[in-house]
Amino acid sequence: MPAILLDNVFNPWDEIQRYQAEHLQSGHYGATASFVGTMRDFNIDRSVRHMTLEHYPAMTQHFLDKLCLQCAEEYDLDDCLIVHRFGDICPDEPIVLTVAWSAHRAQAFDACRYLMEELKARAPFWKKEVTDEGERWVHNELRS
Amino acid sequence: MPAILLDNVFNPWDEIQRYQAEHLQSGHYGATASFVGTMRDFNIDRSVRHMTLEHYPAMTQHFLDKLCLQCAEEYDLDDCLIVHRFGDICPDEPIVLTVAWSAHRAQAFDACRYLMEELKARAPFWKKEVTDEGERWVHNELRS
Amino acid sequence: MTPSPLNAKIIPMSINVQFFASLRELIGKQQSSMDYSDGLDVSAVWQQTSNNADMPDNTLCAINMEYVKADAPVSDGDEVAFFPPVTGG
Amino acid sequence: MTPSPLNAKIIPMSINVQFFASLRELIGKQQSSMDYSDGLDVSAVWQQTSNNADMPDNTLCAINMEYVKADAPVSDGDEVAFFPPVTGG
Repeated sequence: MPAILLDNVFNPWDEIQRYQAEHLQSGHYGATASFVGTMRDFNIDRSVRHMTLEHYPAMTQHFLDKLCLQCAEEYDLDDCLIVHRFGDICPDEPIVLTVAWSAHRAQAFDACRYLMEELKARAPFWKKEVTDEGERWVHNELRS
Repeated sequence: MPAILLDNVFNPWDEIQRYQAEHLQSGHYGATASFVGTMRDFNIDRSVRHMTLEHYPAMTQHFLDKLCLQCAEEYDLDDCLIVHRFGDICPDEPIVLTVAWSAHRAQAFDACRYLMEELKARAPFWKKEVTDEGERWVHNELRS
Repeated sequence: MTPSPLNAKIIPMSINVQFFASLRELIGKQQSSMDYSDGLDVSAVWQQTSNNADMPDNTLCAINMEYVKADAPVSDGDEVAFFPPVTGG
Repeated sequence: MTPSPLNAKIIPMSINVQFFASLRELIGKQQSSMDYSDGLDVSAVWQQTSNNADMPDNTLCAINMEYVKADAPVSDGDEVAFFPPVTGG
């Protein structure tokens, strides 16, 4: 149940398939819930050209590793996975992937969402957007 | 926002990618929540060899089409997708895929789950399992 | 709602009846049909097509692909379906 | 917890300080270091390394990759980090 930090474009659906083929036991899990966060080309009222995602590498990795372990135990998962970009990101590129594999769908849904909510609330990443009117740090998002 | 009924094995991750490439507008959606239900090789206490999924073709299609439309409107989605197998299914094969694309993650998560809960509760499908001890109709699942 | 064309009064239509899953096995057939008559409801359709089987308590009913209750009125040409609780997904 | 080897008493370690995102820009540096002294807490580390900037109200603090409050005690050799509310995902 790893957390993977990447500085390059990734294909979330390929990541799920690869991880599943390598780590999940056939016929055992019945429920796979996943979430992909993608960079939009608008945020609030300005047009966003691209974005830089700063992070605190050692703490980010440590935080996400712990989150995966704790989530897998709490929700009785077969496995879970987090993939997160950092660095320069362009519109339409995936930023984050969370996946939870479980025998039952309620646990898979709950766990996948828990991974995202904890990550958004506490993982040390900071977005800086480059808009038509200049750069700006993104502040705490009131909207989900 | 279609519902697709298939009598053959499908790859849910390829379905998502294909649908997304053909129907979603780049840079517009920020959140993609998906769920895949896969056939397990055990259910309750018996070993399941394979399963036949009976359905009521015209009503199933009609029900799922309406569900997609209603869900997309209620949760303000960019789009949503349901793919569901029928016929003979073997362990480890995907049975169902639900996907919701939205600008915001709360709507995507809620909508994806709503699609699954409504489908499980009301879409006219019936599972018959072939176990080591013979055939049996699956009854309403108490566990999710 | 729409007025029937004249020949619909002359050529009687029938009710198409479908049984699924364990009810198909209980009744011993997938499909049946019966003549329409005034005042027909879904439970009367069951009685006339089910080979005298009692309708199981949890039976679900549909007319023309929409869920209805057992006392829903049936119209000429309707497709009426009976099936057990669903187990898809 | 583990007893320090003898030479740890002789060679003083230092506190490694990290600033991220808007705090990095506010302070004007990513990294700083300072000598350890007894009774040091996180807010004292800020005071000694922040070029006299006030700590913004919503500042988050970590010691050795774990979140702590501003009055948490700092130990010799710790990495202390300051950053604004997070905006990942």
